[in-house]
Amino acid sequence: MNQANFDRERGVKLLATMERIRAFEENAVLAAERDKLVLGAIHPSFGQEAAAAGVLWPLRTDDYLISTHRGHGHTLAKGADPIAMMRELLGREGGCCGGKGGSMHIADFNVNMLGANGVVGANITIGAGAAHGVKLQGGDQVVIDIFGDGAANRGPFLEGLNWAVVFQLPILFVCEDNQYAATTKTTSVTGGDGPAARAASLGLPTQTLDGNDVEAIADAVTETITRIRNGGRPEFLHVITYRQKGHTSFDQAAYRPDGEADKQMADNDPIQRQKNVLAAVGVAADEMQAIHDAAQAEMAGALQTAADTPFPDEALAFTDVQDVGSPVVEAF
Amino acid sequence: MNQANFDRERGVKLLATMERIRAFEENAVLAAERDKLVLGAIHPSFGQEAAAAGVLWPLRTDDYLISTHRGHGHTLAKGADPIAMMRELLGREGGCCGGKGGSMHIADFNVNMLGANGVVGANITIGAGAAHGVKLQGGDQVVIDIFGDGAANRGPFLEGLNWAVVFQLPILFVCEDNQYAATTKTTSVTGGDGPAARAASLGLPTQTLDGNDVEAIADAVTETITRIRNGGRPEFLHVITYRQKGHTSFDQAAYRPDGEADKQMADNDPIQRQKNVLAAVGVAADEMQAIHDAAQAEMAGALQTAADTPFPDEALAFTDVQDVGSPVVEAF
Amino acid sequence: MAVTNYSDAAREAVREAMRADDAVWCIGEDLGRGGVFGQYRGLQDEFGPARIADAPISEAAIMGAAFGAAIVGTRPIVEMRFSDFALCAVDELVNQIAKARYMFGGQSRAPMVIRQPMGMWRSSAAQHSQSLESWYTHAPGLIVICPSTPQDNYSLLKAAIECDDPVVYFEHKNMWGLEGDVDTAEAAVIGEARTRTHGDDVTIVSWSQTANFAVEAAETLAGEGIGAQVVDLRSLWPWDKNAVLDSVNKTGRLIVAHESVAVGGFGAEVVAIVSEKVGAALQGRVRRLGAPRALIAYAPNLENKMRVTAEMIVDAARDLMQKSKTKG
Amino acid sequence: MAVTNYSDAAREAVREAMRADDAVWCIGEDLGRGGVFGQYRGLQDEFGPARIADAPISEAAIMGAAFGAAIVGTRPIVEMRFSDFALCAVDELVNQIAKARYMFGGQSRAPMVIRQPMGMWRSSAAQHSQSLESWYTHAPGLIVICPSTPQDNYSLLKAAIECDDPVVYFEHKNMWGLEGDVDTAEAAVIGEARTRTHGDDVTIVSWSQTANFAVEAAETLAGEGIGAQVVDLRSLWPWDKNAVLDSVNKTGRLIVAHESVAVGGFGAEVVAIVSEKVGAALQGRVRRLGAPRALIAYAPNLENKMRVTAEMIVDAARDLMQKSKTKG
Ligand SMILES: Cc1ncc(C[n+]2csc(CCOP(=O)(O)OP(=O)(O)O)c2C)c(N)n1
Ligand SMILES: Cc1ncc(C[n+]2csc(CCOP(=O)(O)OP(=O)(O)O)c2C)c(N)n1
Ligand SMILES: [Mg+2]
Ligand SMILES: [Mg+2]
Repeated sequence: MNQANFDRERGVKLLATMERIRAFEENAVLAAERDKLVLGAIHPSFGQEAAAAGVLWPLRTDDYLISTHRGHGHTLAKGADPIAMMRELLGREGGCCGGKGGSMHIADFNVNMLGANGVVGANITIGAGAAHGVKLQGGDQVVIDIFGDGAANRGPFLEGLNWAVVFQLPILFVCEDNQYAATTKTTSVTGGDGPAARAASLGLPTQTLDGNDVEAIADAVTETITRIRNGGRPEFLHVITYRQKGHTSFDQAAYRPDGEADKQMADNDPIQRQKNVLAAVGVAADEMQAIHDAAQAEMAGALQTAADTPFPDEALAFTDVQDVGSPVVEAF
Repeated sequence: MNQANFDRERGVKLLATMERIRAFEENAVLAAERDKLVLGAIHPSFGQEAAAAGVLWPLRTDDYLISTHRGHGHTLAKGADPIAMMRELLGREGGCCGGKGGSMHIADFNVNMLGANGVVGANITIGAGAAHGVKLQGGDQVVIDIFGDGAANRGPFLEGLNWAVVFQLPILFVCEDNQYAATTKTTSVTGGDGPAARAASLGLPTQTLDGNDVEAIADAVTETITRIRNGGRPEFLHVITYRQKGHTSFDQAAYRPDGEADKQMADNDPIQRQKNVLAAVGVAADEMQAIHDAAQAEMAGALQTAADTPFPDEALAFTDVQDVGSPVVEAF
Repeated sequence: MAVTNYSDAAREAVREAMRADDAVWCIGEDLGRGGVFGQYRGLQDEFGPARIADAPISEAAIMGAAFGAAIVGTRPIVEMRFSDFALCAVDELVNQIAKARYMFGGQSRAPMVIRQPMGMWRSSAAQHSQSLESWYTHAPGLIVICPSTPQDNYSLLKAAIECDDPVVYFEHKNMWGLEGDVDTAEAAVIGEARTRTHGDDVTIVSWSQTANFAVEAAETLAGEGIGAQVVDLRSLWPWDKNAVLDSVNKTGRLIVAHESVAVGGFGAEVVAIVSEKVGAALQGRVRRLGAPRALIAYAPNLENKMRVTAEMIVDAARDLMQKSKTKG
Repeated sequence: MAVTNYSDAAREAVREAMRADDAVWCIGEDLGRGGVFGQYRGLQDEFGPARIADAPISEAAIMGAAFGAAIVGTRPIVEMRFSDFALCAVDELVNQIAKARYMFGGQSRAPMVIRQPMGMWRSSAAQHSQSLESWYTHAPGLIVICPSTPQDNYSLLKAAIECDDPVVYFEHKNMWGLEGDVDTAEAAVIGEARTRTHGDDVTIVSWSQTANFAVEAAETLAGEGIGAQVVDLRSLWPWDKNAVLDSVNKTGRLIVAHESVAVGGFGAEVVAIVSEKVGAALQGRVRRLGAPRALIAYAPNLENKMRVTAEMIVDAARDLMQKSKTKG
């Protein structure tokens, strides 16, 4: 990194985003495991915060994001309100989805976050379609479509990427590769040279990045998004990171080789790495501590607020199904 | 081609297979268009006979074949009985599927032909599974799995090829590229460098062949099948040919550029090309004419026999659905 | 008021909707050449390749991408070619499209029409012939429409395109050439049945092509002095329970007839509702006609064994007439 | 005769079948680590990674490849993880597996079991909670099984693995830990219901977890002097019409209760058959209980609105008791 050109403000903001994501998820895990307030499964992204912070960095609010079951970080980085998100995880009134979706279906259309998804790979074609819609309407938004390494083995990977190439759509596909699909080491079930090779064969320009280097990701995505916005052609990013904890908050991840996670946490934690980078350019430890503390306080507060919020009105169970033939008006 | 090493017997047999395929389909089209005896759609493979004859050349009877809606040629080349096939096209007793399947579902398990398929791309995962079954049972058969260029845009292409690589299965995938998917020029809806590039990215060794050169195909497949049989690893063949007629026998194919088909028929007909090859190595015109005439006679006879065969017994409408809960014993 | 056929009536509906609203567009295989049945013929000339768009053979992407385009503001018409191929895109239709609005707490809509040509079409065999409309009635979030006449294919397709909910729209492949009067001023309300014939003796509930067989049957029955009231549901969700219940309350006899497999078919739903609501009055005078739980064969004589015909409806009505209306 | 849970009972059935027949193997995601619910725990140690095989996240290929392996002589057990994900493989299941034997004129069989963990499991939301068993009853070629007890999950899974037809096998996710006696000598016949309680006043037909709620309800009703006969269908295709009809002929009252959406659910089929066969005797004393046609929410209080409970069954029975058995 070139210290002279280093964008200190951006670096600090990227750290702050990562700290907020981590703090959000730490509190979400507490809510689930300690407080038993989150009743469904949550999929934390500990260790993957750089991908979220870096990839979302250059996006405008009206650009679109579509994400996965492991999407808290992306959603926060896109600008969603953590209180509404925490309420959603707790299934409360005022959750971003009114408590109807939960962690796996978080969406915030206010910031053009088009939703997490409970079906691996499904968001690939949907994202391509969002970009298709942008193009049909003559918009200049870009879509960022994030999915995991496991999703590269599903049919929608081929169909969605091909679609974007055929229709020349403004979308950046991001494979956030945390090396695991649930309990399975993804390389053990993935033929060939992996996601980027597949994308290239479908006609997309590809880049492979160190997914724990938030600066490098933000640099690359900034250029890439500009290119896509101006040229309207899809591209592909393979971001290699590591899932530090289990697949869900319940999962102890005992299936991993001994020491693998410890080593990653010690040497390759994206937050620590960014702190080292910032320290090297002279950002004071105090300033970084303050960022950390603020994030912790914000997210502990979000959890508290969410826990103090009532459950949704029961009548809402039957709204927003459909207008015509709605269960509110039709008995069965 | 090396005239000294030329395998005359093979060359003549390949010609004969192509002549039989063409004659079969000419008669099938007559049955459909002139005689109105074929009531469903048929998808002839005029111009693609080299792919069928060449690709199936080195297969043993106990090797497996799985094919598509455009599968008459493959099925004949695998050794199926044309009378049973023609009966099937006419929906008659004694058809290979007892008249229940028709052209799009021809199967002949006697020669390990596992079926044509009415769903584009579906046979890719099924073929991979057949190879999986062979491996699980310790067999030494190879599976040949043929599909079209259009099928390379469906999810099963990725999922099925990846499967074969991950489980290291004895299968040869063959993309028989006739340049069209129904009325659509396939390249117009296909991103990147096409089927072989996609297959390579998934970890398969690939070859691209002139699909109208039956000798070259037979050579390549012979080596490839030996490699697969010994090594148990999947490979991929992209065979580029041309669909001389419409998508179905009804289709006039008026959407093609003027002259495109005429030029292909004049310069690049696989049967004529093989005749030229054989003539160059001294096979007499008379011998080739006799092959042609025999094929014509055989298939006209098959049509006649089929037309003289009764429809299936109506009771068969309800057999072979399932054993438990069969409609024969269960009213609804 | 002009005579046109089932296919052209639908095309007219699409054309008018596309003229009226730039957000409407069509996506599917071979659409630029008119689509596999010619339902889109000529539309690309008028609207260009972006709005009458040719898709790769990627049903999952056609469905999924159209959905993505819908949630950002367009109104796609998705062409599935044969309803059987929609089975390649069920996750997209049932897990995504049908659920998104609800899961996201009302933040998004998917105003889409998914056209699924259905049904038996001579010798198309088991993968090109089936009728699965009942499946989608069981999938909350979806509307299900099955028009039986050119008029309804015009009016209901227009209503479907204008609707903000996702609509699964089943056209019967065997009716493309069916001619009839079409009044373009006639609007349809999704969920309203059409009473095709009036009669006091027996209610015949049906939809799609079988509704036309029911009308034929009613004509035959009329010749025998039996008054059959044919209620063509036209849409299966929502469906016009009142029209059915009113008719059954009058006739005291119910036949439900559909082409799809009887077991688990929507006919069971109709019978169940009627049994629950007017069971006592019905006294068991109820018959379902649907396909046996078998597959559809290629050979024409075997295929015919799967058909529900006008004759079968007539026989069922005669049979029910044996059971007097007053004692059970 | 030992006490074991629903999950372990199934694992035992798989283990025994794999010991008895080398052709049996299992394929699905994460199976090597026991599967997502631990149903396969330990099996890879005994049978190795070829027979307890880890799949990529490729539901279409899992289903399609297992089918390919079935038609060449193996007997795959396919694990779909959540029944919702099976929607990524409907073409493979319904267009290929269910139809192949028929389309190919009986040349091939697909002896497969497709395990689809179903149902609501606290706060799993709309994409991980649904129950679509009725769909597969409407797809000829398939068998549909929904066990409700450890014993049945043992006996029926064994029967399913031994069956030469493709079986869609629904285990309810909320019952994995449910304990009960399992007698490994007890064989099940697919298509035979189990009468869980005997009674003369009302017939309650159910399956899967809801059958256990029906038994609870019967206990409550017994305390009030109402005799409820709970008929646990166990398999929906084929299903035990005789057990239901015999019971209804005795009780004259019918409740069908299931977790899945009522509209288009299999309860409609049961009611329809009963109406057709014993309609007059039933006199309208029939009730269906199923979920509203809405989606399943994440928030627990909203999710609960979709549930069919023992209390609801009790209420329905009390209600039907108001309608005398002799006059309609
Ligand atoms: C189609 C489908 N199959 C299986 C699952 C179950 N599942 C949820 S997450 C997951 C692993 C996904 O791996 P990856 O795509 O790498 O994302 P990650 O969880 O690592 O973020 C699986 C198998 C699912 N949700 N959808
Ligand atoms: C999943 C699916 N989508 C669409 C179709 C309709 N269809 C039948 S053949 C065909 C074209 C297939 O093209 P290709 O794979 O190149 O094979 P070809 O017909 O050229 O032999 C199409 C679109 C189908 N049968 N299945
Ligand atoms: Mg991963
Ligand atoms: Mg082609």
